[in-house]
Amino acid sequence: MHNVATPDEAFAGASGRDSLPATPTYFERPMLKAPHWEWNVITYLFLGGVMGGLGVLATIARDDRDDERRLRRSARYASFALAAINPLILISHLGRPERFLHMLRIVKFKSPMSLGVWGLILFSGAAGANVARELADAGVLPRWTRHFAPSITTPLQAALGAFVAGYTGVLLSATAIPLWGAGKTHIPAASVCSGFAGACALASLLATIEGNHAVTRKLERLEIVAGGAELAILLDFKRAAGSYGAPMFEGARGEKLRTHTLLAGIVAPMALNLIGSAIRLPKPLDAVRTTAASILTLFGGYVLRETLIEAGKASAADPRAAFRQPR
Amino acid sequence: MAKTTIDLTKMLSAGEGLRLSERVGMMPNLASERTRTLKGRIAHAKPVVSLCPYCAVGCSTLAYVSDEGKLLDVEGNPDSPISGGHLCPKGSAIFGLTVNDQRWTTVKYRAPYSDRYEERPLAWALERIAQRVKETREQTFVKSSDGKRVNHTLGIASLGGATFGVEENYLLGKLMHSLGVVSIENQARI
Amino acid sequence: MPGLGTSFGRGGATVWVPDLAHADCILIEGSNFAEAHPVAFRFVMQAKERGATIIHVDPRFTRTSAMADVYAPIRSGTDIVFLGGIINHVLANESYFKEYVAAYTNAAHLVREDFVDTEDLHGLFSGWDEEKNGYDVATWDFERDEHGAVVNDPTLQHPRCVLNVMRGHFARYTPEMVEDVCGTPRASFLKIAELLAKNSGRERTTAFAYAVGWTQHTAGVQFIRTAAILQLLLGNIGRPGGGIMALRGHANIQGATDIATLYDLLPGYLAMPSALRNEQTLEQYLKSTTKPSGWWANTPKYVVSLLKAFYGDAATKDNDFCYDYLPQLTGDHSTLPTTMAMKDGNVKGYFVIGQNPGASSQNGELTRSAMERLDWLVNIDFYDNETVSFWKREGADPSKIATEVFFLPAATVVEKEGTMVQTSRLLQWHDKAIDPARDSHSDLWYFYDLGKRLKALYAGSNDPKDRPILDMTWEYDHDDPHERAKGEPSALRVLREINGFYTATGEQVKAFTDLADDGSTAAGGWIFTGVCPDEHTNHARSRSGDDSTSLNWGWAWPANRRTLYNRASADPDGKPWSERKKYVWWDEEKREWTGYDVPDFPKTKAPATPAIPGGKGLDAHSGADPFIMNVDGKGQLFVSGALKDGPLPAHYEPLQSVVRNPLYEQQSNPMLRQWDRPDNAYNKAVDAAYPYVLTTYRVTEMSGIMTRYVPWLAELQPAAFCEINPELAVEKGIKNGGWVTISTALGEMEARALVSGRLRPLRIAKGQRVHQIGIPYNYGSQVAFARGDSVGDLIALSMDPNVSIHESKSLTCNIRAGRRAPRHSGVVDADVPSSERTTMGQSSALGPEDLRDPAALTHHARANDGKDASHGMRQMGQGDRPSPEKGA
Amino acid sequence: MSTGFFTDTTLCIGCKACEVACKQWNELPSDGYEFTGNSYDNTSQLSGTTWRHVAFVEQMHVEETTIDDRWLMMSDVCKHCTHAGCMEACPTGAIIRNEFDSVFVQPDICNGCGYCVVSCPFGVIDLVNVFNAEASGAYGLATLNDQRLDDKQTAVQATGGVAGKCTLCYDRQTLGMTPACAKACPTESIQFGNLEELRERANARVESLAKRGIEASLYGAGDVGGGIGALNAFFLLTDRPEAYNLPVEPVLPSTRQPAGYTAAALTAAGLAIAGWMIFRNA
Repeated sequence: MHNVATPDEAFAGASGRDSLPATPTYFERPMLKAPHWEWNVITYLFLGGVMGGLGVLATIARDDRDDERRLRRSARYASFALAAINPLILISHLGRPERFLHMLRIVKFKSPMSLGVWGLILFSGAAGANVARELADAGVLPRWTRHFAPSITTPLQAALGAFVAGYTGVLLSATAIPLWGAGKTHIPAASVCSGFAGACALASLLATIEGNHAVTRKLERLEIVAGGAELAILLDFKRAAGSYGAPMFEGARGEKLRTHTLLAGIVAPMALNLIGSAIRLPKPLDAVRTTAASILTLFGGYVLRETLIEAGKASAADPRAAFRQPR
Repeated sequence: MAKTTIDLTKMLSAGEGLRLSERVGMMPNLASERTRTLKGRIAHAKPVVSLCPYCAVGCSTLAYVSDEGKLLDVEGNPDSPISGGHLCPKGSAIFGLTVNDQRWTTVKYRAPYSDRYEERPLAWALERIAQRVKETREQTFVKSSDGKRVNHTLGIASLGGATFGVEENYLLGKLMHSLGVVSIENQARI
Repeated sequence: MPGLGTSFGRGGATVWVPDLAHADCILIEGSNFAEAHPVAFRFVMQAKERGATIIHVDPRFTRTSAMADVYAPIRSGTDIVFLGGIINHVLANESYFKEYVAAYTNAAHLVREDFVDTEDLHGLFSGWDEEKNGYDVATWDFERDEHGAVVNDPTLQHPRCVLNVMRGHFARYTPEMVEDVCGTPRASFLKIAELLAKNSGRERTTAFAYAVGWTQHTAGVQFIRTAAILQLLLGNIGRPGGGIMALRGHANIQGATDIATLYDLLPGYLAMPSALRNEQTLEQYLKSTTKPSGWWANTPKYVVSLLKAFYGDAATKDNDFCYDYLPQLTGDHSTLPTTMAMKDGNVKGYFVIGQNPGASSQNGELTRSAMERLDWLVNIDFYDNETVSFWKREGADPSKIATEVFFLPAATVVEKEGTMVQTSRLLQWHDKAIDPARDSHSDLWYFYDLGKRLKALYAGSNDPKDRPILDMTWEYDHDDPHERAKGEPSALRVLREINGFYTATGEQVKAFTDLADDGSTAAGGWIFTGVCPDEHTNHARSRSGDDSTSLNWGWAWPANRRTLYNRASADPDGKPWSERKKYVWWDEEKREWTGYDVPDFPKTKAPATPAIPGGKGLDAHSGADPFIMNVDGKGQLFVSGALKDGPLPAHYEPLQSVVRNPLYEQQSNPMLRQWDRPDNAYNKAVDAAYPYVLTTYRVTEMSGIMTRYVPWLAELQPAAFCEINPELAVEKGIKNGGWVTISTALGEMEARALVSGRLRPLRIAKGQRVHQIGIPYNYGSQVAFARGDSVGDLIALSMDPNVSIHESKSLTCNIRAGRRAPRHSGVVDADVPSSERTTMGQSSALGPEDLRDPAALTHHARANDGKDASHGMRQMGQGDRPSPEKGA
Repeated sequence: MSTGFFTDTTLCIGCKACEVACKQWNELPSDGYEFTGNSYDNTSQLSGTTWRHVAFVEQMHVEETTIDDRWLMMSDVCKHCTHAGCMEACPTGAIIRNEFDSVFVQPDICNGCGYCVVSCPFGVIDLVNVFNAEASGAYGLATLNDQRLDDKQTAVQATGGVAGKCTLCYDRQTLGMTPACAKACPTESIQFGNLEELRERANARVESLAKRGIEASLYGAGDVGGGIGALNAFFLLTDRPEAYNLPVEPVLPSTRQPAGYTAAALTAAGLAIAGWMIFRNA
């Protein structure tokens, strides 16, 4: 095609475009359709991760330690609450309540959305059963109701929780959006980490409110691990994604990722948490520190999802990335 | 509204439910009632042979009409040796030309010096037009000019004819010539 | 159509559209075939798939060019040079079809000795009268013997035989000249010339296709003449896969010419009586219009039958069949002069039917402001449009416009029945599918109703001037009770009247050969006689097509012939020129013409039949004269006297051109007609202020008001745009997609820029770089989903001398980035008393869309616009013959 | 029977009859009236309400020769993939494969989640969200609002929209009719029929074009790779796929699921173990 003035070239002078694109594309038109997802889906994904992480925490926590006992209870309540809220957020995205029911017509193993919804429902069931158990233990419900929640629901909630947290990543990575596809292992793994960290943060926050300071140390250590893993995964994602990663890691969005997600959402709470485990601060100050760390982590979790979605939209608009889609 | 939830209950009800196992898995093929009974809207419509009104190639069209006399669809007539059932974009849009909420389907009248149109009854407008034609003709009719019989009026002109039919041209011409109008023109010159 | 009509005999495309598939080569020039006629273009594609070479010559690289095997750019308006160059090439290389030319054309006729060619008169032919500003065409004739018969030289050796006169005339049209004038690279031109010659002859045929890209020029008829000459030389007329395809623009353009609503024509190409000729009585008129030999010897039969169809029993032999009921012409009453007359206050009432001159006419502002001077305007259409709403256009002040405006809602094609004539002269009937929406009615209904009302208004009048209205037969009630109840007339009854009937019995006439001049037959349009040959038959409704000539699909005038002059598809002896190109031939056993088509020749006239010198009608032709309409039965290479601007085509620059005519001293067509007045200002030729060529066209997705409201079409081409090449865009700082303003002496328009390499700058003589700018002619700025300024607002009115067609295809302009200034139109004529203006106008405040610029409210400039200007029209001389050549 | 489209771009004259015929039959509104300046392409893309889209690619030489100037045109459409990303992604079962082997969106089932939109490797399917009173005014003939359609309620669903794309005129096929676009196409650039026959015809076409010196290739007549398989709507192209805005290496998104689930599971397991250890060692 030498000597051929492509539309780009022919127009370059006329439109005052500064540099010619490397590969001629179709008028720089996007080849792919961008996601129609806004705050509600971002929130749905974020809360799904937190909710799932809480389910795991509730299982890790032991009955015979008071602090962990209380953690388990608050984690169960919180994850059940989120499991109740999340479908409402999804419905707000779908437009009408009965549309959610269409999701229940089938189970489709190849659709992360389908599996995720069923996972969410089963998780809600397990969470509900476990909440019932807590309520029975607390005497709110008659004690015999405890029998309706078999002991299997505890590990089940953990397993489903892990799934729910992970599926929010697969939901993105198993799409045609080049950026997301390039993160086919990173995004699910990072989602799980973010979910765990978020769960730890939320649990710490609740524990701080409750005055259950003993457990916050444990949670914070786990949060450090999850945050560290997330950081490592995201950095590796940047490396592995190469040019597909540009919409996420470069430019203004990359800057936001670095300052908001990585620095404010991961590094800062990690540092706060490390301070917490290294130095014993006065109680009120420590509560502030924990609260700050938790809020930053949760903020980081939301911003990660937001960045992923927004960068996904930008990635969809890049025809060059879409011409050769990541395997 | 209820219709959207019916599918779920139907799926779980007897018969449907039995085959649930087939439908759960990798690639379920769950056709709804609407899908199973889907038929093009012209299944029982009457095709009427018409013509494309745009360019002069003369593509034959089929206008599908429902029992109630409503236009459902206009598409190419495959029997035509000229068009073979094909149509260009304009021809494919004849339906949109005809059924269009922008179309003016009533008389619009603008009085002298007015800044707006008014709706007027058709019969009123036609009678007024006839009177105005007569009035102008009376004012401007010339029987002879330079000693020659001319029997014409230059006070009335008509433009149009290439977008309507042969018979319409003929009647317009016959009427205008009988009125003595000579400036009878159409798109053919334009 | 004089271009085709004077050459071959009939003003219609010679080609049956599907037959294009059988061409070996197709030259598309003056037409954007694929875009303007996409469905017919499938036959071009079929030909291409069968191995034919498709050639497109056009100022722009269009969707047609994209499909062509060979594309050559050309400077708009120089087609005579391009085609003349091919004629010169063919003559110089002796590659014309010699047997065909010798037998079927007037190549052997000797031209009068006193005829002087443009070669010797700097671009003028002999007979130019500077004072009269016109030609005396006497010298443009053939040498005749003492009996008036034309002198021939069958050896083609005589220097004054037509062939040799042509050799001299076209000698100047060399490949170098083509490159210098047209900007077409020499290699491309030579390739095309060779392709045409190679694909013509006994075994192969080449077809030409053109459209308004040739007609809308001040020398448009001569463009077509050049093509006709070339096709005659190549022997492609009347043969399968050959001919000249005139692509008409609108559904019934052909029908509106056949059953004419054109000022100078009566139905069937009969001339409108004119006071400029001596046609006061029927006898005088027939004498003036009847030809001694050829088919037009039958004129009296058709005229009398027409009068009987119009005036029925009132038309008798004693009263000249009411001949004096017909009005007489006193000038050019075609649309452009009428617009000028309207502007000058001489037209009071205007019917505009299915037409939007407010957006589609040239000099749009003149057209729209002319309507301000009307007493009343009746518009029949589907949608609001720039014509009916002229009084609220940008800058206009409705409170000062006295025109009473009526909009009558029209029925669309599916809401009515009737016949349309397509581009191959094929009559096709369409049935009615649904009732018209609400108050909408067919145009037929409106005309019928108006006729009835006027008859009632004039009832009892004794004034002779009212007799035509009272005596006009007007009985078309529908047979269907449902339709009759709504007052719908029967289109079939009208078509039957056009077909003709015996006045005594009411029986349908079967063929135009049965028509008589004694009042025993009535026929509203003799060329259609045969379409309804009996009470039960309507051939226009025949719907049985086939892969060949589809003689049972619709009905083509004349006499259902598909390819015209098809006698020429056989050699003089009546045998096919070749097996491959067999079409119509003489069956010696049955002693008749036979073939795949209805022979365009007397069925039993043997090839060997000699011509009878001085014979009447077709007796004057031999059995080997295929062009039966012509006086001599031959194709006319040299046209004697019938055209106003020359017997042979000569290149003149467009009226508004960027260069001096490189061929002759004569810059533009000496016979072109123009109005030099302030409201119709022209760009001067070679004016540095207007250095670019401007050409106009339409796009596939749009027609006009019939598409601009259809969302499906409007989204495809939503705005007026302007195509310019990247080089010019860079020079002018124009951004693709941005706004540009294009200007001429007449005014400005704005459009969106479409920067494209498809508009290649041309290099012409002395290395001059010519930029061509293209603007589609589909938009109007007032209404609809797709809109934008109309390019018509840039085009001053000028006309071709033969058919009064405007020049819209080759103009000059300037261009700049950015949007235009608001318009201050709405100039009001002084006839309305100012007191009345204020009182009538007080209550009506202007809408926001009426004025873009509040300053316009106080702007009363250009009052009496053009009123005092001299009429200024040059060349208003009247034609002495009907001129059924049409554009669009 | 498997049916499909063979779109031969060498026959396309860019008239856009396919776009209009499709909208007419399927009663789709316009997508707005935006002048793009991108050659003659003002609809720009396939959308939820534009199911055929004609791409225009101008390749004009800068120098004076015109010999190799090209203006490529291609009518794009849903590919009806053998393994369709949209259908796999659809959580409601709204997207099904019908008896003609085409991928069909059931508008009465679709809940507008939009997951199919991001799961199409060709960027075809999109949400339709102009079906409300306000939009119909802006966009003109929103015929799904037309009272003549008894199922408009289900078709329109809600203001949230439903996914829309080519149905391969399922409702016409049930009547034995050719899809609207293929029927309208004046030059038969769009050919509809039995897939096997279409593929044979397409291969023959490539050979015959090669004999004329025209280099052409088929896109989607065979496996396009990435796990998608062959396309039921395939194309004959005379330039690289990217020139027409087609992906040269499309990937079926679901092929990434195993890796994703595995990574998620391993991470979750790792963190759970870490948590377990942290809780126990504290």
